[in-house]
Amino acid sequence: MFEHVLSIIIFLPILAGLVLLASPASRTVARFTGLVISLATLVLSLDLYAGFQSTGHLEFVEKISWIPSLGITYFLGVDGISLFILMAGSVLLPLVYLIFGTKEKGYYANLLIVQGAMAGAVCAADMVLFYIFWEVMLLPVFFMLGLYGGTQRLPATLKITLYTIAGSLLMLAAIVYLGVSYHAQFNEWNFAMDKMAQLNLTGRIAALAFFGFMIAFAIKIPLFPFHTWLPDAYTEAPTAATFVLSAVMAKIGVYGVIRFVVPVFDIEFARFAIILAYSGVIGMMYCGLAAITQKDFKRMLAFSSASHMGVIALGVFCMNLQALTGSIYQIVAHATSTGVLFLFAGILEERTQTRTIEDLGGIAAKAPVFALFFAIAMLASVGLPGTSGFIGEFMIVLGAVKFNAVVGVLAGTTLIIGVCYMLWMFQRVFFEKPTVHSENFKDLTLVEGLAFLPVILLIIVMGIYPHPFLSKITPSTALQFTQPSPIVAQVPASNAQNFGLTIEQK
Amino acid sequence: MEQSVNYLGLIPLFPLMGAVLIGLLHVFTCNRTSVPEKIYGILACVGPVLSFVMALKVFVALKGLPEASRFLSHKAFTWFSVGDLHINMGFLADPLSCLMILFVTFIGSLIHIYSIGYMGGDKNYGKFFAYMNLFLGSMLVLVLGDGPLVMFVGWEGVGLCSYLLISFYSEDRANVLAGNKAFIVNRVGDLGFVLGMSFLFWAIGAHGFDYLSLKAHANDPAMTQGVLLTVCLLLFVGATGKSAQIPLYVWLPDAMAGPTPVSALIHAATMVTAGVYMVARFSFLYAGAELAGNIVAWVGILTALLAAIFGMFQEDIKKVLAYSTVSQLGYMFAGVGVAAYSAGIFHVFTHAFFKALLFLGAGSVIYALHHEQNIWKMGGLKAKMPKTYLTMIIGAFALAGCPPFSGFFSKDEILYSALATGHFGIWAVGVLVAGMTAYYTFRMIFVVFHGEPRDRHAYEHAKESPSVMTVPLIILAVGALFAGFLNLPGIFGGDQIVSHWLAPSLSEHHPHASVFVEILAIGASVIAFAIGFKIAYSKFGQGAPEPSYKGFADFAYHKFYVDELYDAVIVQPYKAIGSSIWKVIEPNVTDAPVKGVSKLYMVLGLAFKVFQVGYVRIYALYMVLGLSLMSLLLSQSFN
Amino acid sequence: MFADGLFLGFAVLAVLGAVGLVLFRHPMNGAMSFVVTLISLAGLYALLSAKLIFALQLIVYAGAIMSLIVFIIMFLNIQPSDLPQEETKLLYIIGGGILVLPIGLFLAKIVKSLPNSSTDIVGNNFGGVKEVGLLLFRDWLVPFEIVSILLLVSLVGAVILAGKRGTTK
Amino acid sequence: MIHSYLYLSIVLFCLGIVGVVSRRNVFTVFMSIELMLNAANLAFVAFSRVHETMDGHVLAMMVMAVAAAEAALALAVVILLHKHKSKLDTNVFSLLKG
Repeated sequence: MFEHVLSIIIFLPILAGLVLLASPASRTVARFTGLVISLATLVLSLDLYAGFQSTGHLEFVEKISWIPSLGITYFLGVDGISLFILMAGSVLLPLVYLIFGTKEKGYYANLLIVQGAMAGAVCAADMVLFYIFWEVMLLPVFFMLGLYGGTQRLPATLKITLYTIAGSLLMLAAIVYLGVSYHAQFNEWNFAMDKMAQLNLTGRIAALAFFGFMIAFAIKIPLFPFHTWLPDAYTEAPTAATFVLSAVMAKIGVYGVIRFVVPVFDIEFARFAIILAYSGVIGMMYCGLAAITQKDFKRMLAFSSASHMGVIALGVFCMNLQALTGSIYQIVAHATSTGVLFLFAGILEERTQTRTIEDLGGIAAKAPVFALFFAIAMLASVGLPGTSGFIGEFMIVLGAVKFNAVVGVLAGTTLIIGVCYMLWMFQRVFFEKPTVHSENFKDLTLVEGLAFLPVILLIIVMGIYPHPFLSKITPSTALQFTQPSPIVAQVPASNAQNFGLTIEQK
Repeated sequence: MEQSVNYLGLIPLFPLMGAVLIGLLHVFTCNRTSVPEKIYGILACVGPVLSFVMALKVFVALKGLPEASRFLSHKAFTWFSVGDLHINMGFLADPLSCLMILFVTFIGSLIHIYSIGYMGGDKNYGKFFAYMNLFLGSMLVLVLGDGPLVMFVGWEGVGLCSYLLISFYSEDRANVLAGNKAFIVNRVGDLGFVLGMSFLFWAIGAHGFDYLSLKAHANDPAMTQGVLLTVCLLLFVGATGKSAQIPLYVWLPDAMAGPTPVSALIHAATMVTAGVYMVARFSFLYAGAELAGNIVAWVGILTALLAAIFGMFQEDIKKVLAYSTVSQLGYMFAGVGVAAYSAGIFHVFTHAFFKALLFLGAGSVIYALHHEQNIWKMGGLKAKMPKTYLTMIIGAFALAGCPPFSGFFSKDEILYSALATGHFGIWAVGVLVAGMTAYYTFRMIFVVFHGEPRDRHAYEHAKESPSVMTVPLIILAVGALFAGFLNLPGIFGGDQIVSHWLAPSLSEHHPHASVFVEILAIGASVIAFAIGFKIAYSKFGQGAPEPSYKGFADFAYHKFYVDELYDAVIVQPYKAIGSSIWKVIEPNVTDAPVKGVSKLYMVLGLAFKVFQVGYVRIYALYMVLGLSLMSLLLSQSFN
Repeated sequence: MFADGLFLGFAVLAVLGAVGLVLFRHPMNGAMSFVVTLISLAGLYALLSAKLIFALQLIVYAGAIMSLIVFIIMFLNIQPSDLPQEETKLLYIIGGGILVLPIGLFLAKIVKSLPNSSTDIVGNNFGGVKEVGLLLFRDWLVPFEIVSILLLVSLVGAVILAGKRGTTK
Repeated sequence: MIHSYLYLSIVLFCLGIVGVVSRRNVFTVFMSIELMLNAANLAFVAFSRVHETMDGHVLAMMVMAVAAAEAALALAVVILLHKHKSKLDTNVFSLLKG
């Protein structure tokens, strides 16, 4: 449709958000503007999706020299990996404006800014540009959490902000290191991501840079044991912020790993993959176990989200095509399922004025549509076949089994751990007898129902007919294993003797 | 070799569409207007009946093909395809799945019709039928799926429906807990299934991950004995979950919390036999792994024994039947474990008839007594409910394995195979269990229908169920009576139609044993039945008071405290770990470094606070001090 | 010779004035003694042939700014009780002096390393209004304008600050 | 000789610092700052004389302008302070204390 469609997707919401913040608009105007802008972005994204050629390489490239003396460019593009994260954001964010109609102007404005910044981080193909969007992304979350959060919001805000910034600074150092290395090896300045794969990085400093990136992304994902900011932040944040954090922002951490760490630090990655994989698996189990004792359903969902992110991260660390593709797919599936669950939690909280699981009950009988939608999202989140959650989870477990049998078996336990807390929560909130809080629970209004319907349908369609989606992802993920990054590509093809294969053997 | 027919996909699609239709209708109307039950009833029965018709069509089509190439397949669409992993959403009808869909749709249709009567007056009438249709669709996907992954879709789908239907009366916490238990325990099994599929895929899956391709490559060098054993055992873990075998059988007795038609359809006739079907499906793998087969057989027969022991002391009519189901499932696994796949499947087939019959009969009794399930409050009902009584008697004979009822032939086939393949221990335990089965089955029949009424008031109000419920009973009773003749062994002059029909789908070698062995097997079974029946008759035939259990009996009455054991060993520690993570580890270990850093900054801040005196000139003084120090330093270096 | 004498005189006066400023308790006395310093400095500028700066120093500094300060001191009608009790003033001054000494010595060291040059009165083309003006409006135009804006801003600020009635605590 | 001017400038500057650091009277502190500015001016003019360019003079003018602006503002602030606390002691104001 347009030549600079990516730039528009990125800057239209940011500009609109800034204008809203500066203007004395009322909340109705703010909400309406947000809705229109996010729908416009959605249309653009759909157009982008339709025009995507699935070549595996970056498409819709925009490249403008920015700081020529340092080789920094304004360089945007999407491939099969980033496309889906971009789409997840574009598809899901309009929901918020439809469902939460009575928030402050700043709430909507910040939401617009974060949407643009996330799109920017995903589309950026230049490391410096990526870093800028990465940091900008945090800012609206800081304000939303700090201004509109729950009662314990200030400590949570400080924790997430400081924690994330600490990680980002490590990443900045690592980016500078990469740029300098590139200058040293090729005698020109360049910060483009696709160029970094040619770097030949060895030695201790390379390992340090590797960990710089890994820690930054691990905090964002969040990967065990860097997840401790999450329960507080997800619980205290206003629903939209939690939604943004869990549905899209956490995924950009995974995306970062795929983009920076896997191609650039191939040697270090191969060396530490087993540790990282265990970190993912342990995080999954740890958070899954912690989820079952939560009394607050938002916090329970927070832990569940962290648990799933462990599995998604694991898919990246397994270094084979199925697991990586599964991860990308699961990113979208998780965004639609857990993201929507957080929105439902917001609705529950607004209508019952409580977040305690024990205070609720019998909602299924009072609000059948709500219960149906919730159940579908929940089933997707526990990976039931026929919903989007299964495809990704299966492929990750499949890949993990090949990577390392023990990791595979442990990863499989996500099937069990997930249902334990989810069913327990579902039983107490939706079944049994209604309580004082849930007695007058209103079902979803028509607008809300229609707003959620596309996402719910998407969950089912993605579970029953995932092929069209996967065919857009696979070329890009396949490229990750055929590019001249030799170590990763050396994972042997299917072979029964390699069940115990670990990286050390290479 | 194989033929593509696109009506195969319709078979599961009919009930699934019915489920969507009924479900939407229910969801959008349940809190406003109430749709007449008749509409739901008709809508609900259309899908299963249409599916049954299609199944018959498939049967006819298969019948028309030469024996060696009896395959019909339909690839609906590419499900997903990543690298070597190509999964089609495809369906495969071969003699095995054809047999399964025939009786699944047949019994499913009957139970749907029965439910129209049984569920009458329930406010969630529509929801019930939506779930039932969904279940039937999932079950058909499970059976018709052309590869393990498609089977897994149905596998989990039926699990979900089982969960939803067990917790159907969701206002009661116990029911929902039973549902949770079923789902979670099944999930433990599913873990095994998924891992088994993963290992299988990495071994031989690259050439296509459907049964036919897998079967063609089952003897590839990549499929070493170790891998084969791992895959078989992991898949069997899945089967133990779904088919309620040791150690995962605990969910099935609790699952009786659901409405009785659910117990009949899901927890007796169809879903729980999915594990047996799966083992038979993978017979090309199990045939090559004798150790895995032995483990399957022993687990099966021990489950049969354990469940029979529990069944002898139950007081809830549905629990008795539940344990008998577990026990019969054990037989089936013993059958497929000793590589007598057709015998196992044949028992699945006959069991579906007589167990569905028994459950529906029990449902009829429960319906008549206004949801009273304790057999010690019943008695003397044979006069009040003659049709129910007669049909249940037929079911009981079939279950107990009395010749010539269907159960006798299928059970005998299994025991004979065990004996013929030299599994003497399994055969001996099997015969023992056969006797126990006869005992507890007739104990239940006698207590419920014979003797004096124990609860006079309930007895007065009891009356025969409406014909929408009794007609299915009669049809099933006919099945239970005659289904066995379909596979009449040679010694009785039959030619084992079912076994021959199934032969192209299964990798089995029929053992050849002497006539003496055959007679020994039959004789032992008959004698075991006679003894069991005799004991039951002498104790309960004329009515008996509720016994009090002591010693071993009490231990068995409490089901060996297995539930309590699981609770103490698995559930409580699980919860304890969860809460210790949240309350102890998270704040004190994982979050400690983060908190440490913030503490460090706090301490440093407090230390530097001393310098913030608040007087302007003191700040100026600091500035001058700094300048002064710098000057001192610089003048050192300044020449 | 005469110029050296003048320099010496002005320098002594300037330093004495400054010392007086630091030592006097009452600000009025300090202001008067500071005026002495300012006028002495004006003399020194004259000795350095800076005719315009000499004039400005007298008119703007010693004239306008100092009279403003003196006016304010008188406007506030300061009583001795308003003044801070500075018993340890001398101690502070001595301490401050010690602290400042390294700075002074360091600066002196730098000055010492510079080449010395004459300060004889130079001719008509130096330090006059014309020369300074040309430079000011040609090379320094932008800073000049910025300074003018600064003056405006401070003017407005002062009006607003001083115009506040004591409503805020 | 130019050195004498510069030495004088240093002496005045140091006296200004001592005044700022050791006195608590608002006016004295303020005038001490003016003293430092004047010391700097002297150095500017002296250097200007050395190089025989006018830039030092221009800078000195600017400094005067800034001093005037500062005087206006600072005195306004002093008036406010006196209004609030009727004291001229800098120690009265210690809001920055940690």
